[in-house]
Amino acid sequence: MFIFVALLLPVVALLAGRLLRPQMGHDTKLRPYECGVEPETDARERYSVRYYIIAILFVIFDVETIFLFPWAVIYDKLALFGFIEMLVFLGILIFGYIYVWKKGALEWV
Amino acid sequence: MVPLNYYLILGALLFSVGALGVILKRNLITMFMSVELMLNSANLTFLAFAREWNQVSGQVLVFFVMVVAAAEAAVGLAIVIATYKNRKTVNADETASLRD
Amino acid sequence: MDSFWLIPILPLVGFLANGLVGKRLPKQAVAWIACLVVAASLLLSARAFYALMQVPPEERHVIHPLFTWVESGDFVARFEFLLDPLSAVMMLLVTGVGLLIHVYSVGYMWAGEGFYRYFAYLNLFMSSMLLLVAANNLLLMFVGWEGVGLCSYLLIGYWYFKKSASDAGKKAFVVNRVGDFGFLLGILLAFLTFQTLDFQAIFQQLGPEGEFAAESGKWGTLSWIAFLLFIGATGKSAQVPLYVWLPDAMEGPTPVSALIHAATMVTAGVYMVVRLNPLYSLTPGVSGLVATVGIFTAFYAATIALVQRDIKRILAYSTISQIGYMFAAAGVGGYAASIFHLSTHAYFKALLFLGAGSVMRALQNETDILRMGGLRKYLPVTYWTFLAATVAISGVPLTSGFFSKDEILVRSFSSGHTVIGIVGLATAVLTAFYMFRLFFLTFHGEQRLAPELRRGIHEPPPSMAVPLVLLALLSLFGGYGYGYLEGFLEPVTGEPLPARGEHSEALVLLTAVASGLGILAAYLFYVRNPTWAAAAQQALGGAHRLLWRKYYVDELYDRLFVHPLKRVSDHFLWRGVDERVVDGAVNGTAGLVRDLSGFLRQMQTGYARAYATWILLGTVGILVYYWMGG
Amino acid sequence: MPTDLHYLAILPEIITAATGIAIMLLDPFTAPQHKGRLGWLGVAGLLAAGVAGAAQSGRTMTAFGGMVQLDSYSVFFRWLFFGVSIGTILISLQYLKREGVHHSEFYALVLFATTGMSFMAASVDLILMFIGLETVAISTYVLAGFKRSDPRSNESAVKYFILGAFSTAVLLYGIAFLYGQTGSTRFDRVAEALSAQGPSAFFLVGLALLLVGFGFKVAMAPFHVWTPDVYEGAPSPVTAFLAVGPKAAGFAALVRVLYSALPDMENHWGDVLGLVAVLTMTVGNVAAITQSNIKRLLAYSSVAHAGYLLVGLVARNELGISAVLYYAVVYALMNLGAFTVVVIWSGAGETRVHLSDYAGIGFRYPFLTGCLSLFLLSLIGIPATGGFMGKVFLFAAAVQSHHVGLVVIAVLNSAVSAYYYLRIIVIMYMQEPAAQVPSVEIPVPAAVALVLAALGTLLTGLYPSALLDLASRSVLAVR
Repeated sequence: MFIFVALLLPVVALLAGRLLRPQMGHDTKLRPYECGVEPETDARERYSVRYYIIAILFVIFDVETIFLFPWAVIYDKLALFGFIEMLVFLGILIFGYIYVWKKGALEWV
Repeated sequence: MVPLNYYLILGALLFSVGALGVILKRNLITMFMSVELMLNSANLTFLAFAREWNQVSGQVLVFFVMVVAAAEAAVGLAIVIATYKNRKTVNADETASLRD
Repeated sequence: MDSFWLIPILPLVGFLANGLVGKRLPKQAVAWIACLVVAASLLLSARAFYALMQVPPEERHVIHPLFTWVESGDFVARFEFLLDPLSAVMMLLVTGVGLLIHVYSVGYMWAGEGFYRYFAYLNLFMSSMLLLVAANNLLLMFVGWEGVGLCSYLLIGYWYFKKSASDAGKKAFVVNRVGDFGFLLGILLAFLTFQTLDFQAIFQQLGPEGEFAAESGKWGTLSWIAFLLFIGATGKSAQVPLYVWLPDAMEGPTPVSALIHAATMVTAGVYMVVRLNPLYSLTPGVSGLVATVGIFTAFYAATIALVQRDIKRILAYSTISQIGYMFAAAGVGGYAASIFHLSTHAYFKALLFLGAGSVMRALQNETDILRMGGLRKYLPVTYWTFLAATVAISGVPLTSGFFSKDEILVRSFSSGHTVIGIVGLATAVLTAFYMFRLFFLTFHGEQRLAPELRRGIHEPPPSMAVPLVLLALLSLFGGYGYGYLEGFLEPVTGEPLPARGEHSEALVLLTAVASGLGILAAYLFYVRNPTWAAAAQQALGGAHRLLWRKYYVDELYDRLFVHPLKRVSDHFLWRGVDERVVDGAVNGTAGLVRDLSGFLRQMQTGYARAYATWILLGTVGILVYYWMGG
Repeated sequence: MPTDLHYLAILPEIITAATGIAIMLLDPFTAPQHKGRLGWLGVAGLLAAGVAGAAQSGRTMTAFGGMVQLDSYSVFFRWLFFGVSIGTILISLQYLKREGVHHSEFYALVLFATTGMSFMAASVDLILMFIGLETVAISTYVLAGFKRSDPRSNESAVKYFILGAFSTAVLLYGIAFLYGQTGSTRFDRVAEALSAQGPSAFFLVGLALLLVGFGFKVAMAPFHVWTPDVYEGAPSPVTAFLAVGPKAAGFAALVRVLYSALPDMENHWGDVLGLVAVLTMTVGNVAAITQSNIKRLLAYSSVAHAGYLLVGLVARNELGISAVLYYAVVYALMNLGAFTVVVIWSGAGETRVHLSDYAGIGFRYPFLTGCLSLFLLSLIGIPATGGFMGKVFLFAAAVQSHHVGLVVIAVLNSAVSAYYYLRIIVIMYMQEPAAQVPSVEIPVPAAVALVLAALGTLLTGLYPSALLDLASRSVLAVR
């Protein structure tokens, strides 16, 4: 029963919207919204390789932080030992950061 | 509560989709995403089992897998970028000059 | 006699010295080093031999352990040498003949390039063979076994810039590997069965009190071991079906052929069978096979030798044939007779090759006997020594070959192997015929030399002539010690020879008649009426061609083994570097093969997706295997 | 604070990892012409780690909540890995300069990979094993593509990465099933659960997927398909490292998993590995016969050798595992040696890797070709070399456990293999050289590596007892 309702609901909602909304499609309305400025090129263009490098670096540093969550949850139990361990962990991350920085990967050329 | 089997079947389906993706897709990025799908299906299986056993160790493992996958993603993207620089394509079938 | 362990080591030292610094040494020094180490080994062998004679027979068994080579759980192999009558005789023979060949080589190889390299290889060859002979367990024996194979490859392919030489070297190595495959399996099976590889320990288990005495007579594990080891012997000793490498082996320098054919390498298989005689005595099935293969090879190779024209090729086939005799003797239980023939054969075959080398040297490497003739007056020393060897191998009465061949025939008949004896007699006729054909065509008759070769024919220098003379003496008179040799070997070969049967006098006569017949026929055909030979060739056209092409065995092997292996590799797994070549090959093959290979070639298409598919298919394969309950 | 954090147990790994980090940190502050110093720093770190490992030999302890086990087995493999990595760095020093990619990240990556391999051999927990494996994999993906601007190196990295990640996912999925069935990732607990429950479906699925994951790592057929392409395209020192280090590490972990965690399924994995061994040897050897690129040829040869190693595993007895350990060392020596010659001879841009490029150089470069011949003879399995003894042990072990058919095929295979190894020797010594034999200089560090490998190959052949003793003592920790 539940599954029928679940399947029906989106269909009904979309159909209702389609039937009820005013049909006023024209060119300006279909254009991508860029804060009121006229769009100059197609939105689907190639991004600079720089974005990828930033993305790669972000992924790494971002995901490493998930280790902070379990650590924080039982921090009280781990006490000083846990604190030092986390310092070592973050230290290694910071080493990586220094490396990336010195290598110039953060520069926007 | 959703039974264990549902998770396992979903995991198996995701895994198969991922494996088929690697085999059928030609875009390196897509192939790589398919591999990620496989890894995550394994993660899902792990989590399901961890809940079944009422343990956290399975969840910890998933943390590790996620981190490893992130590192892999970084390296993979870097390799794909280098490929693009060399060959101006990310089509896997066009990077096949090494063969018998 | 404690120092006998140095016998295999000294040539190794010579190899290292010449191999490492030989390039910077003058030729004299290289030659001295190489010959001296072998001479020292010879002296030590003689001393060990003498020392063994001084002790009572039951004490003639000395083991010299060097170190424990491998020890892991119940897998123990020691690096230790064994001195007993058999190894003493063999060491004496190998070093003795080897030394003469070394000395001869100094003169023969003097002019060529890479003098030091040649002697380094030669010393390594000696060392490997001596290691094989002195080894006290199967594994160590295998080291020497492979070592002689490797050295023969290096020496046969010594003139590497000649394609035929390097091909021959490769052929020798690969064919030997096929035999070694059996040998290694035999060793592994022996280890599985006896839990040891030590000769004495194995023999103990084979003895009357051992647990394996009961198996005697049936085709069981013991027979498999003996059989597999014998496969190795057919490779190393050039017996049917693995003899094909030996005739090509003449591509090496002639003294090397002498060494390979006379003292080292090809005798290894015979030695192995005799060394393991307790095993072969318990496995009559395999012994029968050994005897049959041996006598068949003897006859078969002799027929091929009848029509060949290349002096070294004839000698090569005669070696195959004579080794066949030795196996026949060992197969019928005449182990001592086998070793006896091995030793007399070493004398006259070394002499024949060195003599052939001397002829070739005089004629600037001409090897076709139809383009020789009448050399008698130019090369008297070579002529007389060659004659000595020829009469010996033909079994002319009172020469060494006569005694040893007669002994083999007596053993065959008296042990009831009448067929083997009769074929042996027939082969003796053939042997005498083809050897004297060679002899007459080379030294007698009219001169058929190319004119530019006639000048400059000269006798070899003393360093080459002296070994010839010494070997000639041995060939003629080396057969008189048999009674003593037999007694000396008794602790190893076991059985005392039964009193000679009533037919033995008749057999002596028959042997003599056989050799006389052969010689007479050769004389009639090639000296008296040379036209007969051509007429016979004409009359027997088909048969002659069959023999001349050596029964087409090389071609057959190429078809059967070499091509298919290459083809499988080419079509199924290899996408060519030069695709046109492969595509062409594939287009030329049948449709079915193309489909199949097209399917299998998917394996290395270069597409990562395809590779992932293979991995996935493999995964599914394993899952299905488990699912089916495998 | 947890009680069993014995940091000393992983001291060698800490040293290698720290050295790797130090190299990366020092890299921006090192002038380009002095990058070699960081390579030597890496060697020093590996030596220090080796000494640290030696200090622990003979001790046995479990650390980190039963994840790491310090025992003679892990010590044995640590030494092997450290040696392999030192050799790799030695042959890379000149190579990187020659190829114009002298970045010190190379050394750091080798060290990280070494850390991962070490953990693979020491782990007694599926999670740590997986992380070790991934550490190796990710480092080697980068190494394979280290010549960034070379399309071939790049393609090699792409294939290695895609397929490696693919097989990793399969392996992880397998681990998930083992965990799901047993509720633990520790080997001993898995083994307990297995003996209590018997081989249920999840166990079988887990085992199958595990075998696939490792099959990829150690290049068993049909999971070997990546090897020829990746080995051919990767920079030669990396190929050497790939063919030796990760493969040995794969075997180290595989042996540990199968014997410590899944001993009660030995018939299940024994059967499959037996079939796979036959397939692997045959495919490797048959395909190698017609190769004309020496890197590709050695790649197929490494596939075939994985097959021989599997024979020891299939034997399932003590001698078998000792033989695997023994052969892993010998294989490392001879393969590293052979690749060193390839690295030196290939010349700038690796232009001389075709077999015909080796024509007639035998007597012009006696040292190089002499060493290469020795390694090839050892790969064939000629007596007096380590390769021979290794094969004897492997085959003897299989015979002992009555796998006679398998041994027959293995011996036949090694007889066939003589053909293509020998062809290289024939080409070097017995063919006419090209019009002009190019001249190469032999860098000192690479020559040192070459001599050490050659000595090792000979020594293990002439006096195998010492190494075999060590191997069989190390095996006791696993059984």
